[in-house]
Parts: sequence; C-alpha cells; structure tokens
Amino acid sequence: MIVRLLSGVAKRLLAAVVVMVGAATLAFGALHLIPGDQVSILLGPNSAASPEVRAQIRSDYGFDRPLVVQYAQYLSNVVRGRLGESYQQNQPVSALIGGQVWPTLQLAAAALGLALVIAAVSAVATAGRRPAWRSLASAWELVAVSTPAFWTGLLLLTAFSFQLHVFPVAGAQDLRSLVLPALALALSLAGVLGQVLREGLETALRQPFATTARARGLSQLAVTTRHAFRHAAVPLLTLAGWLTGTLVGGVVAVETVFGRPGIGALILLAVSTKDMPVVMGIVLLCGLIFVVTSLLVDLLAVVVDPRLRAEAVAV
Amino acid sequence: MRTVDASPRVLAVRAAGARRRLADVPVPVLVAAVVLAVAVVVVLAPGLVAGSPTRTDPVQALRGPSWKHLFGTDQLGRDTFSRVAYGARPSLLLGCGATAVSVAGGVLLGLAAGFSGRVGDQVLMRVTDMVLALPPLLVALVVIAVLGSGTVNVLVAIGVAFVPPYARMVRAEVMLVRRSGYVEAAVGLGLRRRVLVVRHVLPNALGPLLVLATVGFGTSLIYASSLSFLGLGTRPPAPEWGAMLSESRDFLSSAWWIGLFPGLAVTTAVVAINVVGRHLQATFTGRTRR
Amino acid sequence: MTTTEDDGRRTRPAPRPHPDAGADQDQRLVVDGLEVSFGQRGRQVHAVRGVSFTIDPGRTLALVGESGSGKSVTARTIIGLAGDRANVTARDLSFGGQDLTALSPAQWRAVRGGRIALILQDALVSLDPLRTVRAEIAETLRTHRTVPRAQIDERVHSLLAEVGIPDPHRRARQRPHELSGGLRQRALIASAIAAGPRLLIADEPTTALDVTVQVQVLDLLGRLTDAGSSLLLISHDLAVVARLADEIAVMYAGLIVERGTPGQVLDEPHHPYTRALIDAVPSLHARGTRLSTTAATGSDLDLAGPGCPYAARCRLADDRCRTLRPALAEAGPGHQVACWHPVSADAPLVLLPPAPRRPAGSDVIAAGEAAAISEAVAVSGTVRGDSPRALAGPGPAEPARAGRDESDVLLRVDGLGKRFRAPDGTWHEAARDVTFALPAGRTLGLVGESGSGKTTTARMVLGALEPDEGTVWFAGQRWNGQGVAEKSRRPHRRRVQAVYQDPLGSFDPRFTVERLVAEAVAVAGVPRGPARRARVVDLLDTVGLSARLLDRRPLELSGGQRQRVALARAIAPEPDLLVCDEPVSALDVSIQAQILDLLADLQAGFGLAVLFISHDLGVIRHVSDRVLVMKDGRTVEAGEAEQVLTAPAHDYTRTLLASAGIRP
Amino acid sequence: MRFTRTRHRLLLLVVVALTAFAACGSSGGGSTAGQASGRPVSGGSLTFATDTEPINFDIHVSPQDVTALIQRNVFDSLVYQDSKGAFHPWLAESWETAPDLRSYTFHLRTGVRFSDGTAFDAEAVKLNFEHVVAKTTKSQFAASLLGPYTGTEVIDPTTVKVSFSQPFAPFLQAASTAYLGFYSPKALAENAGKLSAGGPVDVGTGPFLFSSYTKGQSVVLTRNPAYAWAPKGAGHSGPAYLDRLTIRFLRENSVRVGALNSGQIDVAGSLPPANVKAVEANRSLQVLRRDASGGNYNIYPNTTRGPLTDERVRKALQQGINIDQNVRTVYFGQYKRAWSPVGALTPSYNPALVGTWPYDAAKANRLLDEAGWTGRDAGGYRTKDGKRLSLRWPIVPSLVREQRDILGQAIQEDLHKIGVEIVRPSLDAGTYIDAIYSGDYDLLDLSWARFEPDVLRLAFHSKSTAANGGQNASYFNDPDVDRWTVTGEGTFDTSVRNDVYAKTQQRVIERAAVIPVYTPSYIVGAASYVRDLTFDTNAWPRFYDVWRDKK
Repeated sequence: MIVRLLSGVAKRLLAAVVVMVGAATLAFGALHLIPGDQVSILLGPNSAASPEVRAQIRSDYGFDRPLVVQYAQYLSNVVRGRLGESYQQNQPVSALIGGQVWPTLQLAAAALGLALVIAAVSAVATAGRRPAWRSLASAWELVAVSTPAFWTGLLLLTAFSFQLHVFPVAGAQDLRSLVLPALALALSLAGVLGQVLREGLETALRQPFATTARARGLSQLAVTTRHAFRHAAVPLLTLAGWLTGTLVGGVVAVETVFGRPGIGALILLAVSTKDMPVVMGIVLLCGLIFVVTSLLVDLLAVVVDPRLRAEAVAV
Repeated sequence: MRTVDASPRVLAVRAAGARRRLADVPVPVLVAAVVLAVAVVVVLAPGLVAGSPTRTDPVQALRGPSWKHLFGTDQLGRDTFSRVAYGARPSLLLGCGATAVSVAGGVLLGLAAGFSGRVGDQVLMRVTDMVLALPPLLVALVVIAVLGSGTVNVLVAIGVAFVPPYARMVRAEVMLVRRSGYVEAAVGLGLRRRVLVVRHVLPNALGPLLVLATVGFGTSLIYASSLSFLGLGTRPPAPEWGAMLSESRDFLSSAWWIGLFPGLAVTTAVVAINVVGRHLQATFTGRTRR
Repeated sequence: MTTTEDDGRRTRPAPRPHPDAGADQDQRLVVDGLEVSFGQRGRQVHAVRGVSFTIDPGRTLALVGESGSGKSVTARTIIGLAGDRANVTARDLSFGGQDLTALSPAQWRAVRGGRIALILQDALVSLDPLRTVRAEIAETLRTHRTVPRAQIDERVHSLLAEVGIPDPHRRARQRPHELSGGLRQRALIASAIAAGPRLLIADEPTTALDVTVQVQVLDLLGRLTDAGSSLLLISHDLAVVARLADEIAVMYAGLIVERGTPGQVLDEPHHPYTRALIDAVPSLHARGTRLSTTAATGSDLDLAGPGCPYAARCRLADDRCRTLRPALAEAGPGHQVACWHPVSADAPLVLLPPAPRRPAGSDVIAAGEAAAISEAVAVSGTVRGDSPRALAGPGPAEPARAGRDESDVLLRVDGLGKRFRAPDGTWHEAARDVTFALPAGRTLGLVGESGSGKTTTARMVLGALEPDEGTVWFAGQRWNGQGVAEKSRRPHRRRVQAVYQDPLGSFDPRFTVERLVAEAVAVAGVPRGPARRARVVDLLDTVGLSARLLDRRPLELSGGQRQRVALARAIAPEPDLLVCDEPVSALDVSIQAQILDLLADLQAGFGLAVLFISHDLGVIRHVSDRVLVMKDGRTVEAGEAEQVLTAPAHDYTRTLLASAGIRP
Repeated sequence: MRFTRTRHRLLLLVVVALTAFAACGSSGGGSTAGQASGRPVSGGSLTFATDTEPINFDIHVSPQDVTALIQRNVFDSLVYQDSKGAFHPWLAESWETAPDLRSYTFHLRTGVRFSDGTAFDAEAVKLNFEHVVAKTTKSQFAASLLGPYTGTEVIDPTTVKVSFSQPFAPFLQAASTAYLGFYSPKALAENAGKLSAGGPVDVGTGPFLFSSYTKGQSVVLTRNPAYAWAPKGAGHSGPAYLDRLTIRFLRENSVRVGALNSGQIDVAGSLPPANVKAVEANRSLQVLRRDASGGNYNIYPNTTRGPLTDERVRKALQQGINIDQNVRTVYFGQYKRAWSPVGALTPSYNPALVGTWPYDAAKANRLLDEAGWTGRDAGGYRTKDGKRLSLRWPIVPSLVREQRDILGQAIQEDLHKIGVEIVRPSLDAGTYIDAIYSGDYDLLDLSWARFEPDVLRLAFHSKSTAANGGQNASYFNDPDVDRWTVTGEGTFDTSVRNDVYAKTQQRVIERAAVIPVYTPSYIVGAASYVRDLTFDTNAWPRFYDVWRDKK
C-alpha cells in the first residue's frame, strides 16, 4: 500500500516539475516575442544612456547571444538556485522577490481566510432555510462577484479611511492596514465561494443521512455544521485552490489602490520593461504556488473524504 | 430534422407547454432579461439614448447629477450618462469577445483531450496546467506586451488567460458523456462513430459550456476594467467603462458620480448576465437531471 | 424468541410489557384523522387525506402501498420531519399521551431519537459516509445525554453487540462504506435505538438489502418489538410485511383502504386494490400467468375526486364509487375495508387471456402445470395449501412467428471471465468460466445477489465490455472476446438490443420520445418522413403508449411509461436477442406486473430470445424458461426453470428460494 | 570665439524628469513655507509622500529625479546653485574655470568626513567621477552630465582639477546636482554592486544618513549629527533640524491626499491640481508650489511627414486648440498656460511671446482651407483629394501622468471642431520608443525640466534628433536656430544668451515647430506646522532647513 502511495506522490511531483518548467518556457518565449529592442525598452523612453553604455548592457546580459543559449544559460542558473539579476534594478531577483512576496502572501492569505469565513457564515446561515433568506444571500453574493476588487477597494478606502479615519490610508506596517485591502479582495472571493458552499450544503441536506441526523434530535443548524459542512468542503476546497491562482490579479489591483508593497507592482514593472529574470522568477514562484496549492487541496480532500484515498493514490 | 405534421392538437399541446414554461420564469430573470435587452439596444445604437460622449463643455465641468446631465459631468464637462452609454459597446464587446476566445480555446483543447487516448489526454492536460499555473493577470500582461494594448489585443489577452478552466470543463464533460448510458445505447444501435459524436457526444458535452460562458463574461468584463485601472487597458476613442473607472479615481471624494455610474454599469451588466446564465443552467440541468 | 413456522409467518407469545413500561403505562401511539398537504394555497397536493390508527407497546403496524400512497409522509409526520412546507392537521396525534401537534422545536428535539426513532432505507447514505459508525451512534447518546461522556464508547460497543454486529470494537472505528450491507443496516438501527426510544418507525428498512440479509434484519426488528417497543413498518413488499406485522393497513392515494391481521388482509383480501397488489407478485402465481389486472396505465389520474380514489383503476367501479367515498366498514373481526363492492376471497377474478407461452423444453411439465400452481404458490404462509386459486386456465400456445428455427442456438457463451482491479490494488474476479446457450425465442433468467457478476456477464454479451477470457458467439459468428473489433460487430448490432433498470440513463437527455424511437426505427431501414413517423406511432401503440406522448421528454414521464418507451426503442430494429438488466426492479409492483406482461407479449409476438437478469427470484421464476444461478462470479446451478426452482440441486439456490418466501 | 562642434562630441543630454521642474528666482512661482514663524526648533520627525518610487538608488546610474530628490539629503555636491541660478561654495570653497572652459580646478573644504568616518578629499572626488564614467557602472544619466570628461587630477589633498576634451559650459550646473554627489571611497570599493538597492550602504557626507529602505513602502533617513559643512546660502549651518525624515511611496493620488487630510503624513508631493482648492481651504494645511523651468509640456508636430510639412496646417493646429480653457479645466487653474517652449522661470525666457498666437478657430479654418483641405467627409473631418486630414499621436497608457490623457481628449475634441482628426494609438513602451526613433508619428508630446535654456538647443537643433540622444521631436531644421543655440551653449555672457535664446523661441513659434501647452508646477501640500520648506532649482523640496513648529 505504501509503495502505491509513494508512487502516486512521486508521479504528482514529477508532473509538478514538468508544469513549472513548461510555464517558465512559455513565459520566456512569450517575452521574447515582445517587439522593440530589449535594451531601449529596459532603459525606458527618458534614459540618456550613451550608445557605449547600451552596448555594454547588451553584452553584460547576453542579449547578443542566440535565444536558445540565453534560455539554456538561464535554466542552468535556476537549477543552481541563482535566479539572476534584475536588468532594471541591478539587484538579485531572489532578493527582490523575496522582499516583496511576504506582504502579498500576507494579503492573499488574509483575503482568502476572510472570504472563507464570510462565505461559511452566509451559506450556513441560509442553507436549508426559508427561500427568502436564501435569495437575499445569493443576491449579495452575486453583486459581490460582479464588482471589481479595485472598485470595492476604492469605495472602502473613501468611506473608512478618508471620511471616517478608522483605518490607515496605506502601507503595510501593521495589522490595521491589512483590514481594508483584505476585505476588498475577500468580498468578491466570498461571493463565489459562498455560492459553491451553499450549493454543496443544500445537496448534502437533501441526502438521507441528514434526515437521520434530524431524527436523532439534532437542530437544523447542528445538522448543517456537523454533517453537511464536511460534504460541501471538498468542492469548496477545489475552488479555493483554483482561486489562489486568480488571486494574484486581484492582489495587484488592490495593492495599487492601497499603496501596499508586494509583487503586484513588481509584475507590472517587470513585464512592461521586459525585465526577464524578474518575470521568470515570478513565473517560477506562481508555478510553485500553483503546484503547492493543488497538492494541498488533494491532500485536504482525502482527509475530508477518506473514500477519495483510493482515487488519490491511483491517479 | 423530424417532420411533425402540425396537427392542431399537437400544436395546442406545444403552445400550452411554452406558456407554462414562460409563466414560471422567476421575476429576477425577467428583470435581467430586460436589462440585457436595453444593453443590446444601447450597444447597437447609443445615439438613441444619449448625446455625444466626447463633446466637452468646460463651463459645465464637474457638475453633479441633474435633469440635463443624468449622471453629472466629468472634469472636461462631458456628459457621464452619454459616456456610459457609448462605453457600453467597447466594454460589452470586450466581455463577449474575451469569453468567445476563452470558449473557443477551451472547446478545442477540451475536445482534443477528451477524444485523444490516455497519453494525448495527459499531455494536453499538462499544457493546460502550465497556462493555469500562470496567474491570469501575468498571461494577460505578456499577451498585451506582445500584441500591444489595442481593444482587440486586450480582448485576446483576457481570453487566452481564461482558456484553461473551459478546457478542463469540456474535457470532463466529454469523458462523462462518452461513458454515459445513452452513448452505450447508441453504440448498441450500430451507429457509426462519426454520427455518434455529432448527434450525441458534442451537443451534450458542450451544453453546460453555455452556462459557464455567462459566468466567464462577468469575469472578463471585471478583468478588462482591472487592466484599464492598472493603465494597461484599451484606449479607444470612445470611453470604456474600465477606463472611466480608472480616470475617476482621483475625484472619489470630490466628484463621486464620475466613478459611481460606470461602476454600477459594470456590476449591473455582470449581475444581469449571471442571473440569466444561472436560470439557463437551472432549466438545462433540470431537463437532463444528470 | 419467536418461532418461525415453516410457512414464514411468526406467531408471537402474548406481548411482554417493556422492562421499564411501569414508568409511563400508556405508551400507545394514537393517530386519528391525520391530514397532510403540501404547497401554498393555490396548488395544494393532499398526500394524506384522513388516516387513523393506533399502535400499542410491543405491537407492529405495517403500512403497505405503492409510491405516492402517502405511507412515507405519514411516517415522517409522526416524527415531525414532513418538511417545513407541509401543513399537518389531525384530530389526535399523540404518543404516550404527549400531543405531537403542538410541540416546540426544542420539545421535538427531545422526542426525536429520545422517544420516537426513524430508520431509513439504505444505511450507505442514511449514515453519514464521512463519519465513523462510533461517531454516528455517539451523537445520539450525546444529544440525549443518555450516558455520561466517559461511558459513551462502552455504550456504543454494547449497542453494536445488541444489534448483532460481531467484533464491535473494530467495526465502531470503520466508516459505513467499509461494512457489508447487512452490518451497515444494523449499525443504522443501533444509532436509532441508542437513546432508548419506545416507538420505532422503519421506512423500507430492508429494500436495499439482498434477500438473504433481509431476513436477518427483520428478525432484529422483531426482537426489538418483543422487548416492548412499538414499531410502525413502512414497506411496498408484501413478503417483508407478512413476516413481521401484527396488523397491516393498505394505503392508496392518502387513504387506508383495508386493514386487518396479515391472515385476513393477505389471505382473504376484500378490497380490489389489495387483491390486485397480491396478484401482481410474480412468486404467487404459476409461471406465465397474466399479472396485471388493473386497466389504466396513465399515472396522472386525478385522485382528489370525491369518490373512491381507486375508482379510476377498479374493474368493479360504478357511479356510486365515483361519487361517494366509502368509509371503512367491518368485514370480519378486526378486518375493515373501504369499498362498496368488497371482493370475496374466492370470487373468480376475470383476467385478460394469458399470453401464449411455449412451455419449458420437456413436455412433462406442461401436463403438471395446474398442480404446480396450487402446490408451489405460497407467500410466507399466507395462502393455505388447501384453497387453490381458481384461475382462468393458462393455455400453452405455439409462438406465432414463423421462420425462427427452434433448434439453432442464437447465443452461445463459453468460459467467459472478467477481472477488475479493486482500489486497494487487489484483483477482483467479477465473472469466471460462465457458460450457457440461449436458443431463439427462449428466455434465460440470470439470477444472483449483488456482486454475483450477472451484470458484468450481460455487458459482455452486449459487447459493451471486453472479456478477459472466453468468447461470445451470436448467430454462429464470433461476437465478443479474443480481440473481436467493434467494427466487425457493427453490422449485426441491431440484432441485439438492451433494456436497463433506469431507462432515463439510456435516453439522450435532449431527445423527445418521438426522436428516441425514430432513431432506432431508422436503423431498421425505415425511410425518413411519414413512413418512419407512422412506424414510431405503431411501436408506441404496441407498448401501450398513446401518440400524445410523442413530444414529451422522458423526464416528464412516469417510471412505467419510460420503460415502455425503452421497450419500444428496443424492438424497433427487430432484434433477435433482448438483454434485460433488472428492467423492473425500480418499479412499483402493479407497474412491474404490467411491464412483465408486456415483455411476455412482445417476446411471443416477435419471437425474441430474452436474457433476463434480476435479483428477484419471483420475477425470474415468472419469466424464465431456463435459469442460471450465479454467486461471486461463478455459475452455481443451471437448468430448466421448473426443475431448478422446484428441486434445486445447490443449497445456495435453496437458501435463495427460502428467503424469497418461495417454498420449493 | 566660435566653438567648433565635432560630430562625435556627446550632446549635453538633459534629464527628462518624470515629474521634476526647475525654476529660477525671477517672477512668481517660488514660495517658502510659513515665513512668519519664529526661531526654528530642532527635533521631531517628518513624513513626506511622493507618487513615484526609485527603481534604482545609485545616483551615478539612475535617470529618475525622485532618486535625486531623496539622495540630495544624503550626498553633498561641490557647488550649490541658489534659486536665482548663482553658484556658491559647498564642498568646494573656491574654484577657477580655465578660459577655454576645458578644465575646472576646485579647492576643497577641509574637515569634511563621510558618515563612515573616512575623510572627504581630492582622491574621493577622483574616485567618484571615475565611478560615474566607468563602463561597469552602466550610468544612464550621470555620465552624460560629465559630457566630454577626460579625467580628474589630484593636485593635492584639497585641490582637484577636472578636465574635458573641449569647452564644457554646463559643468558647474551639473556639478551642483545630486547626480554628481560623492560616495565614500570605502563604499565604492566594497559595495559598488549594492549601491542601487539603497539602504545603509549608501554612505555620503549629507545632512541625513540612509537608515533603511522597504521596497514598495518607504525610505527612512536619520539626522547626521556630525554635519557641519552646509553650503553658503542655505538656511542654516550645522546638523539638520529634523531627527528623522521618512519618505513614503503612495502611487495613488486619492490615497496620498487622503493621508495628508487624515494627518497620517506631514507633506504630500505631487498634489493633484484637482485637490489644491480643497487643501487650501483646510486651515491646518498649506500649499507650496514652484513652477517648472526648462521645457514646458509641448506638442511637437513632425515637420517632415504628411500634412504637417505645410506650415499653414501647423499654424492652424497652433491656434485651433483652445489651450487657455483646456488647461484651466483639466488643471483647475493650478497650471499656467504656456506661450513659449520653455518655462517663464527659465533663464533667457522670452516674455514677448505672450498673447502672440491666441486661440482663433476662424483663422485656423481659413488656414486649413488655404492649405487645400477644403472637402468634408461624413465624420465632419476635412479631406483633400479624397484623403482625410488625420494625424497620428501615439500614447503609452502606463506612462501617462498628470491627466495628460484627458487633456489629450480635450485637444482631440477641439481639433475635431475644425475638421482635423486625431488618432491616438496606445502603444507599449517598446513600440513607443521605436516610433520616437523612426519618426513614425505626426504629433508627439514631451516635457522635460532643466534650469538651463540650453534645452532649446536640444529641442530644435537639427542635429539633436532622438537617435543622437537629443529631443528634436519635430525634426525642425532652421540654420539660424542651429547657429543661435550653439552660440548660447558656448558662452556664459547672459546678454548674448538672452538675445540668441529669445530669437530661437520667437522663430520656433513663428514657424509652428512646437505647440506649447502648459508650464507644469510642482505643488506640495503640507501640514501647517511644517516650517521653512523650500524648493531648489529643479523644483525638488529641500529638507535640510525644514523644522516642525511644536505648537
């Protein structure tokens, strides 16, 4: 049994590595399709670098070497853990990303956590209840899903920060500065998570074991929380896993609105200035996050529903 | 196509069926349908509803909502109501276009994976994982950087970024339908593989796609406005909702109306599409009770 | 302990009072004039229209009826789980003196599990699949604080032992999907009785179980009532009811139409509906007799009329029946019936002429037909051997189809085998060395419990599954196995058709009835246009469906109607072999009867060979010429139906027959 | 004396500031915070928010002005230029310029120490200048300020001679900027590679020490207690009044203004024009501003392509745009409309141009008719021989700032009224730069600040095309202008400079080689307790003299 388990996990890790390398290759290829001379984009329209300096830059970063060589060179560095140096900011990519990733992860985690809580409360409170409650909950969820996160952010900012001075306007120095950005991101997440969770709860409540539980003397709420929630957790988990991928988009916008540090601004700058090492670093980071979250989701799914264990192994 | 002699009795039965179906359409869906109808009218002929979106009138700059200017005026004195009306076309076009690109890519990839053997399936799925591993924003940014940031390019960028979820869904549906009872029954009738695929597998596998597309429309519209907010969106001459939101952010406290109404427009459009989409889903799954 | 007479019905010693019965002497459930309706003012659906009964401690009342009769709603209403959109009214609804109509949610929570328990049908989904058996049982104990927290584990183990589950410590830690069907059901019962309820409500407690396991669970319920609890048993299966009930009430369309002791209701039924129910049970009759006596096939009859609800389907209905609803009247000591023309026990029942049947291979059987009927017909002791039923004599008749040479073997299967890899990696032998032959126009019954490999065999015969060993020959050609390609099978596909348990799964969800049948008719080469449409209408008529259903979608039809459409589609390409995999198991008895009769007519009419798969021995006995008994993938016994079912060589067949209540 | 200009001599490339504006002391513009207050009080900390964040902190590399704005507090320069443009001693007590302007000799102040203890001497000056021009530094701007630099000669520990291959007038002005500030030799030796990341490695002699930098959030500078070599002309000498200066990066305008209103920051840079009235109305806040000098925000018609080769069409554009009204509405009256390609505060500004080419739609239409664009098509645009009068004006969405896109839309609408279609394709940085180099545009908008009229040579000299590092976006070619701008560049004599530069401005307006739009102004919102906040010639706030009024 153990051997099968290990082979299952090994296969999954191999697939993960393939995905990350593939993603990096995709990004490398795409970036090199961007028109315009690499050096002049790098220096920006206002730079006054002399032709000699431009030639120096071209040779330093190996732009003059053929594409394939550049890629091979890059891959060998990555394998040895060196992500190279940012063209634009003359700083090692690992330091750049390393410094910036923590506030973004902090924001993403807070947003996801908050979203799960909001979704859980709204779904549990309304699943199986009177239709009026349910339509109210699904209405707010629908509006939350339909509003861009940065717009919610701006509204929250105007209300709580400018007018009411309740929360700090920007920066990421303390917990209080995390509340508004996390809430802005969490609202649209909570919308979609809430919809999926409620659907899961209601399907579970229609199952016979829910009637048995009620027949044992449990209240509707007890049945929902103790029995139905676990059943609805698996689809919720899978969705949450996928959402972390799309969260980066939302994070960039919200970080801009709230003036928070994070990889959002880094991504924007890197892609617009074709700062290859930084983009590749970010791609590998996202690949890692994707692989880790999908692995985590699979593991949690098996914990929640042991019947999946067999499937998980035989993937 | 089957030919049914339109005998009065059969017609009566069908009409009754239709009336019955219309009656039980819930109110919000009707409202959403009306909103969408209005949107289509505004997209096709904004002139009907609003004046010129570009006429500047500095004397009237930054006026609040009034009878003359329903949604107030922006800092150049342009009528926000006309700009929202004229902005409908690029925004909704963006939403539809991007969704179309995602659906097309998703269907191609999904069908290919669904019908090819184990190896082909694994390879294609790994490719979708690769694109899925990149956050949609990064994919969109790279595509915009490669193609430039015109309306069509942004549309393609967002479309490409959202291909993986559609691909995965189509593949799952195709697998599900191929193993279903009615396909086995059809094989039992001795139908050729091509007939089987066209008549049974494709319609049933692609059915649920319609529903996901309506949700996808909302996401694309929101993404487009986010890209405009980050300064990467489209810059068409006519105002686009996302760009209007982006321009309005400096006037949040002083002239709230410049930003509020385009924001409301985005939310209303997406809500309407989702409501109609979910109703379609209910009637669709209701019918198949898979 | 109860003794079981050889005819299956248990006689009981006088009911011993419940050990702590002394506390509240009056432990009776009183239901008087119960009415339950659903929906808002506009479209009201009356599920229960005035039901009254009482259950004394230690007694078992069985509510019998088909789906839609209101028996489940009645049960759920008593434990207050009829659903929040139900409006419940009753002159009196009380248990042990406590009025159940005016309980607050908190009071209900104390009653549910504490004083009244509910046991549902299939423990695989009625117990929470994600939680251990211990957690499920402990939850009841904790909710009602029956034992202090420390002793919960110990109490759980004793409960498991009490319901007859071996090795309780290990089983408590397992999850429902890791237990066998019987053990799961016992665990469910343990979780229901954990807090010592005095009234048990069992809604189809054994329907999901194999026949052999059903008996053990019913005995367990019997032991619980002997210990003093009262039991309200809900079932559609007369055999189950006969085994356990002290009193039986037959429900139809929300009303009790007949009530009495099992002896009265099953042996001398007075209400025509009860009589039809009994007649519809295949194992009660000789093979080949007509089963369905009710005329109407439509399901959307208006049952809310003033008169007797059964009037529309009753042969003896007259104007009075249609206008005035009969009340329950005494028809014997404790035996009541609600009918203007109660049927006397021995009144001949005019049956439709039985379909011409070709008797089993050996002629000897034909001559002994009448004797077999009287002697073999016994449903768990209901019908005394001495009162043979007078039936219109079933006349054997030659199959009308010419051109089918009797002797050539249509289908030959030899040495079929198939293995599947179980999730934990071990190989599972689904079928092994299955061999049989099926001549044209004959019926082979494949019988066995779940997991016996009968469905796997059927799918291999249909060519939907590639066997690991052995081959299937059809009409003299290699059909499946040893790498036969689908392409080579395709030209002959139309000669083998199938009917499944859930017809809906085999219909393309987007097709209307017309398009479903038309697709099959097209395969038979009928050109598009009016000719094909006429053929479709003709086929629908053959299976007893009106052309009005052409535009309907299968979803909008009843179970019986769907199966008829499936049959129409199956015979459209004029096949030689029809494979039926549990075609009637999901249907109500009366509908099942109609479908079986229809199948018999079609087989006779078109000279079809039929491979009939079922777990219901009664149905197999009714339709099969030859029978094959399978267990764990292997054939344990095969032979002529008469010979196998009257003188079984293998003891597994014997236990099957015994538990199905068919005395060899 | 004519200066020969050789082909290879590197043209003086002026910093194109993303937001910076220089101003000289003459008319309006400069205003100092709270003159009326009492004696400055030492102590307390100040938070200043800007809207851009340095990509690179190495003053010898970065072209960004926000880098100079911050590092000005950490690094000193040889000479100090006061708001009127005069040069005063700083790290150099005195200096002599060779008559042929090919070398400058500086006599350094003694007792100046870097914050890591090493002494500031001639050797340090040589090492720094070598670092600027070194290939490995890959300087994107500082190296150009040194122009035809050939070497630095250490004569003795307090005397250093900087020489150039040919006459180089602008060196003093360049030497006064932070870009030619001095790193400690130890820092250059050990951490040359890490200078761009900012933080304590940036060791200078300035009034503040670079304590810490959190990317995306803030830079913290703390007072340098040993500071005793403030330049003559500064508000005071000795250490800075403020204990700590925090610079926060708040990209979002509404966030920055909100932070100022709610008191979470003391000074907000780049105050959007839209919010100026509100801040002025708030008694606990004050508004400080300084108009930019050097190149205004101008639109440059490409005189070598399509319809704009015809001067009448260019003239029609010049007077077909209602610049007064557009600038007033888009910038809420905070920016002044420009009449000349250079700002009013720029030395040798030509005031006579004011009002010479007012908005006159009728005249514009007449000119376009004369130029043959008489037809009108369905869209209301003029046509000639069937071709519509359509001009291509590319825009880079991610680089837009100061509502210039909205101003562009207003201009588009004005020109639509006189039948001229403006197409604004949005390009990404890469394609935009290619367009600049290849001249693939009809109109281009640019602004760059420099407290130096020589910007006119960069903008209108026929040799200053983008490919050669110049800014001549209109490909203007006028022998007189060429002659005038070269003369101006080669002399210190103000009367000669005023004459040639005035004529140049007059000529480029007459031949419609440029359409000046507005003179940007660097506006800062500050709390009332912020005292003595002044601006330097580049309109960057100076924090050395700033102090907090305890009340």
